[in-house]
Amino acid sequence: MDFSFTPEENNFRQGLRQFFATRIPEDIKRKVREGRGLSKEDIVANHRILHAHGYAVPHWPKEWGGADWSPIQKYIFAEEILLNAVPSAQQFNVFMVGPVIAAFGTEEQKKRFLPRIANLDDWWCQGFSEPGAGSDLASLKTTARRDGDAYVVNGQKTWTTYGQYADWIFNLVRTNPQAKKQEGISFLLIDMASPGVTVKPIITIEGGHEVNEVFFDNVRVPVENLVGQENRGWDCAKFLLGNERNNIARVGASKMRVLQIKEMAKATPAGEGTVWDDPGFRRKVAELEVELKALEITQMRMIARDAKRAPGDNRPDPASSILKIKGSQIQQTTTELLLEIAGPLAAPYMPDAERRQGDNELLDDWIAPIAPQYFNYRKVSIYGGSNEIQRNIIAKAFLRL
Amino acid sequence: MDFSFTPEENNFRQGLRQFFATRIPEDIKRKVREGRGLSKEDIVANHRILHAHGYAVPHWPKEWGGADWSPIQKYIFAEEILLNAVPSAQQFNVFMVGPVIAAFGTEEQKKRFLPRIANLDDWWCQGFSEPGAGSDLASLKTTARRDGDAYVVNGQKTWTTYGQYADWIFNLVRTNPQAKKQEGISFLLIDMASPGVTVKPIITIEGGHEVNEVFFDNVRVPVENLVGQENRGWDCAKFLLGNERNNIARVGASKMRVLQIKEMAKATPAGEGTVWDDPGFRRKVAELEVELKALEITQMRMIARDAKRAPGDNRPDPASSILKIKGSQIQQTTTELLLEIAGPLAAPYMPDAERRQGDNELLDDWIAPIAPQYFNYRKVSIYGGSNEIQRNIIAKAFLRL
Amino acid sequence: MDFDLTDEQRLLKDSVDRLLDGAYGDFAKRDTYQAEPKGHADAMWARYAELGLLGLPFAEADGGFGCGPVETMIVMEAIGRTLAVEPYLSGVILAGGLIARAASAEQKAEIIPKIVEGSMLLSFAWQEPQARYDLFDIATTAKRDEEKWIIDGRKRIVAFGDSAHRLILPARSSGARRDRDGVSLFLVDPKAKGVTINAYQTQDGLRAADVVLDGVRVEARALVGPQGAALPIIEQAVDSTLAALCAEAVGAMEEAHRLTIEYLKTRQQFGVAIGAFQSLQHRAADMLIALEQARSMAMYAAMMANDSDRSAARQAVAMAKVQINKSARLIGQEAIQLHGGIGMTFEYKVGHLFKRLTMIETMFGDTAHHLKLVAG
Amino acid sequence: MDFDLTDEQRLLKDSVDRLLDGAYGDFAKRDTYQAEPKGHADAMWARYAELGLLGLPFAEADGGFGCGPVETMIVMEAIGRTLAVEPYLSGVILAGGLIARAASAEQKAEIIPKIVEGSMLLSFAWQEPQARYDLFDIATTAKRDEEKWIIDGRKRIVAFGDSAHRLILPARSSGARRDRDGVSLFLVDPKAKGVTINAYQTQDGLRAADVVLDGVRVEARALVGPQGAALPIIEQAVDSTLAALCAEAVGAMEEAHRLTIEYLKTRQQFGVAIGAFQSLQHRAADMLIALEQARSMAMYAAMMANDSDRSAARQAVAMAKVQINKSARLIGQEAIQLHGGIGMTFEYKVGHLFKRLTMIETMFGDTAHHLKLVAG
Repeated sequence: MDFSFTPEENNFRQGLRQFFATRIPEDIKRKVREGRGLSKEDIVANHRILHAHGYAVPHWPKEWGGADWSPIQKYIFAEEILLNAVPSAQQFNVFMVGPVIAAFGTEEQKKRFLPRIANLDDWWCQGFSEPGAGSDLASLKTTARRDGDAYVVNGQKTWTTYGQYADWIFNLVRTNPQAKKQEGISFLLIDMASPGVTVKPIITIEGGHEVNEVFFDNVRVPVENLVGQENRGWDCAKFLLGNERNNIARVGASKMRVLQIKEMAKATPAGEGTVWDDPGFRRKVAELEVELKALEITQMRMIARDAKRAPGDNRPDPASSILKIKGSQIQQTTTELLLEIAGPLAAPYMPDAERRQGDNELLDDWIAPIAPQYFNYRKVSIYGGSNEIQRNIIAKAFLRL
Repeated sequence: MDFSFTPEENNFRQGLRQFFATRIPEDIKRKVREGRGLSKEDIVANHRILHAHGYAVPHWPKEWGGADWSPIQKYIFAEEILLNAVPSAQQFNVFMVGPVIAAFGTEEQKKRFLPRIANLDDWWCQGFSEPGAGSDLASLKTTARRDGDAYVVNGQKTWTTYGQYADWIFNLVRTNPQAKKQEGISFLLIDMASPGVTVKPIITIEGGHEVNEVFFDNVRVPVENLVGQENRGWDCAKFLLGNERNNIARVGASKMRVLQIKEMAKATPAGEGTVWDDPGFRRKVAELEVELKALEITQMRMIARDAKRAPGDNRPDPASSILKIKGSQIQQTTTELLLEIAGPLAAPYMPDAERRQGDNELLDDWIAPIAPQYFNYRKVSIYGGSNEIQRNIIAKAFLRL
Repeated sequence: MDFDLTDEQRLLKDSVDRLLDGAYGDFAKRDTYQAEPKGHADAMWARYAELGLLGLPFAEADGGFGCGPVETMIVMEAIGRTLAVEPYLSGVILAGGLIARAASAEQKAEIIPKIVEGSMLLSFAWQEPQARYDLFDIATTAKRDEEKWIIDGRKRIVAFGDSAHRLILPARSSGARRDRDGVSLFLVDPKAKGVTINAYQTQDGLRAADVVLDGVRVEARALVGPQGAALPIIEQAVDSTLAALCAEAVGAMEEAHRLTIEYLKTRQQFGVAIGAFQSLQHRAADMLIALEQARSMAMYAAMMANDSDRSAARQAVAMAKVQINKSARLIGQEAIQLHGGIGMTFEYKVGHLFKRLTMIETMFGDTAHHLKLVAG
Repeated sequence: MDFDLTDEQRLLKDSVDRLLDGAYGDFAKRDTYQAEPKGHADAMWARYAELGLLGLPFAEADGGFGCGPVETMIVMEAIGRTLAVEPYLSGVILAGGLIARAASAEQKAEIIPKIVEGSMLLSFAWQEPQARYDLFDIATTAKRDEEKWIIDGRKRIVAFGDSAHRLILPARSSGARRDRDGVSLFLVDPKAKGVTINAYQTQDGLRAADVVLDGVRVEARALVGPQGAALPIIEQAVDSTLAALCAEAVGAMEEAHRLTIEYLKTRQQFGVAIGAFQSLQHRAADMLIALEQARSMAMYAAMMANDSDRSAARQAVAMAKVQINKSARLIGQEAIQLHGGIGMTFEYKVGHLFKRLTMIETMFGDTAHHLKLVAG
């Protein structure tokens, strides 16, 4: 039993830290640290810097830009990018549609799409969830009817992150309405500029615009945009769900938040001293740090098991549900503690545009995003398989109850 | 809206306090305060003092010794007896079998049993639960087969509190095995001295003996011991469940425990001072006091509603489940805080007999019952309808989910 | 012991409910009220006045209707339930309560009738950047200059500070920043020279402003209450306000719970209403427990906030706020979680209840603050 | 990074599991071991010795097998799982660990081989009535009287204090009660004049004793380690013991969870296995999460307890104990609750796991104590 990393792995980590420190613009990292939203330009700029150094798609097959990293290296990268407050490469491009095309696409599709996905020349978004489906993804209703050399798509997708920026959307659509739930679903790529595609914003409770509804009204999609076989789209979906593990706990992001909590608590006046002088507050932070350290090791144990897996062994590991549940709880706790620090000063609602007018000289910059972040982070125990679904998975797939 | 009591009610409370202070032996109250077990002799002596002053069966019909108290008076009495660390009158006599006989029994039964029940001349225990039935009371299997002028009873009861002291047991038995669950059940009184009755102790995790298994092996019971109609025993059971509300939250007992917690924390050395000097500990006690105050008012609200009920209105009030859940959680928290105070000194296992040898001069008397009480009190969220059952009741009967 | 409403109180409740359900029953209307320059609609405020709500807490001798904490509770619960944006808590209960408690007969006669008729809105400008939850932590100074007072300082998150006709603000006429003595109350015209107002929306959709006071000169008669000894009066007014706030929170929690139960009954997943899932049933039951415990403590605060034994009042209100805050967090978070995605959307009401409950948690003391008061 | 056992470790685990499952697989046998005068059976202790378990943590040079924290973890997890009553933690890990760390070569040569062969049991008599969780809080005094030391004081809850052949106890050779300096370790024969032993069972079915030292005279060579500077050594030994205790707790939690899952699958109510109820499923899932988090931190403690950076070691062990305590409470309480009535009975194993976990919570620092260390 050995918790330590090899000298090579430590060098790899150091290299990443130096790269993140020197090559990623400071203002972008600062926005991440302060929990503020990134603009499309920020995301693209950051993505391209990562890609230029091989850090956007290292997990892809080598021929398409991958780096052939070990599971441990992937883990180190996933942690360090979060810990250093560097935005990830555009997730839907590099973790979702890219790997699916690489695994299930034709040579033609790979050549056509993968390089532009990797460099974020095309911005991709996801068309999976539908209104009313919730955690029951396979009950989707959007249809794609074959008509000559095209599919005609009708229906509605929802919770489409960054749909407002997207050039393309990858979709699960129903190509065989007679088949049972998971069967009869296909994986289809749709150009957002196609006639009949409409994007409607969903504003979330804190006032932000990240997600959208996407409507398809008789949208014609060339058949060559089908990935994999018709009616076998569920294979792609399952493949993606299996891919989600590495980043699921977001330990690095929570570590970064703990640092922020300490820094802010020490800077925020309370009574004769600061918030940090209150032993009761410090104890709450200590409880969080314990949970987080435990989660980090739980994650390392899973990574180590993964590293020893036979190729193709995709059996479920209850650890991924544990990481999702605990990881989301810890992330939410960080936002609660930040809110506790800010206290009454969290009340003003100052979305970026307004705040930049600079006419509220009393307002400390860092306080403004705290309450919106607390509100917004309620989502992390809902999306990607709610914590209730994760407990079902543990109970059924692992405890066999 | 008015939280205050009338002058008459306050006088009533003062009278009780004085009675408890002057008439109940100090050593009995001390045992209750310290969480130690009472002997049979303690319980009988205390009961008879209560009865001699009209405080054992005040809630009974007036002709059988009742006091015709208002709901508010009943509430005040229930709170004060707990708060003053006075043991209740023997519960199975005065709250269970007595009211059932008074409500469902024949005149003959009333005359025969009620006076002896009221004075604890006969000690009664309860034969309801059966192994394997758990919260599903109506699935009971003990049978009573009619044979001439007697029932022949076979089966097994469990969790029978103080069965080892009992002269009589009141039972739910199945008199019609063909009928559906709740139907075909009868309420039968059985003399514990009858041939074929065997009592076997159940030792609980802390090492105490309060509960028992009771076995019936062809026990002949005269038919005149049937209460109410044959096959209508479920009516008696439901009547009893409705009666349980008044004492369910045990607010008075928890108030008494909070006083004990403060006293003990102030007496227990920790560092340069005492446990009470730790603001973190005091905050936990404060949290408990808040919960307890809220529960007290929630209970008062229910009592006030009850006082305005039309006679015979027995509709379920979700408050009784709330009182049971919160009341048990708070009682358990008091035992956790006592355990935290005792800390490492809670480790020695010193049941009364051993402790009285007086050879452990280092051992403070009051520490010995703390850990056993913590262990034992896990039962309060299990018995009398577990907290899971109570949540089901809230969800189904009140929220209509 | 009686927890029922009197007939008059029942009538009041009916008319308040009718007013606010009518105005806010279509939740989208709330946006239009917020979009008004003042952050609320004058027409609605006029209807509060018509119903007599703006005079409820004032003595009849002062021009009010001499009602008690139960009447305030009735109004505040309805405000909480409907998420009404009118400045009732800040203007009538808090700022009005200060005037009622501290002002001279002359000042009262000038101000209270105007509050009652809805023509004057006051706001209590107390929060300073460094003060957190300590009412006595006041760096703003008031220096006597012959017949005038000169006020310098900064106040934060002054409720509806941009539309209030007068600010009532504590400033230090003597003593050090955290002294209990030396605090005086002043009425300041926000249009006065040296006052700068920066207004914004708050997280819960109300309005507030940061106020800078730079050598603001006010007349001697702007002093309200005893010079240098206003703190006990402020604390009393804030305790009553906390009781009202607790009632508002109960209204919001009740509504969040109601919406959640309704959603659990209607939302289908895997072929059944999700309310059929036992784990969600149990969590809905725990929400109800939290709600009822909160309701009990809101009543307790209402009964106790004006108790003549100030330390008992203080203790009771602190206990109530702890319970309210804990219940508000549990109910708010669980309401979102049990709704799932829809609960995260701006157009659905439950998220706004959650945000208001969150802001209430931080108002006049968070859980840690009040727990410290209870624990001693 | 590798969390797997080596082949040797796997072999060790197999043989430890075989020994303890064989001896304790029928849980009723535990009663018979407890009923032995020493509170455990000599024959079992001899089998620990035969398997080499008693020598695991000692250096080969000292007569041991030079194993590390992982081997200790393997043994302790099995002890936790089976609720074995042998004095392995107190005698080998803790008292043995003190000897290994503090004793002279001569003392080691005299004692360690006897520990390893099972013929000598030591116990560390540290707890004083007032000390709570502070290792440095020592009122027991050791006064020099020519060639002897005279020891006076009281020690509580000395593990297996009535059957230990030697007590190793800290006494104050100088300084005040709570000074970090001035603590010395002495070996004391419990049969020596002036030593009174009052033994009893503990809540978790082990044995302990209260010890009164009344003018007990020991030779100068009874001093173990540096005079007046034993505290850092004691702290190191206790940190290693805490890591072992964490592993024991993980074993007990794993077993409590396993029994609960088994019970949920077999127990029928309302016509179905109660494991079909979703609310119980979710709670069983939360128990698993608590178990895995605890397991991670037990590993962390094992890796870090002997770290050369003492403050890092201290921090890591404190963090681990916090997690272990919280998981132990949740799993212990939920195991009883999900079992219902049967979980409350003395004859069923789960209650004893709960009691042991509860005692572990209070051993060498409860949650509040270690949280304070983590929080600084």
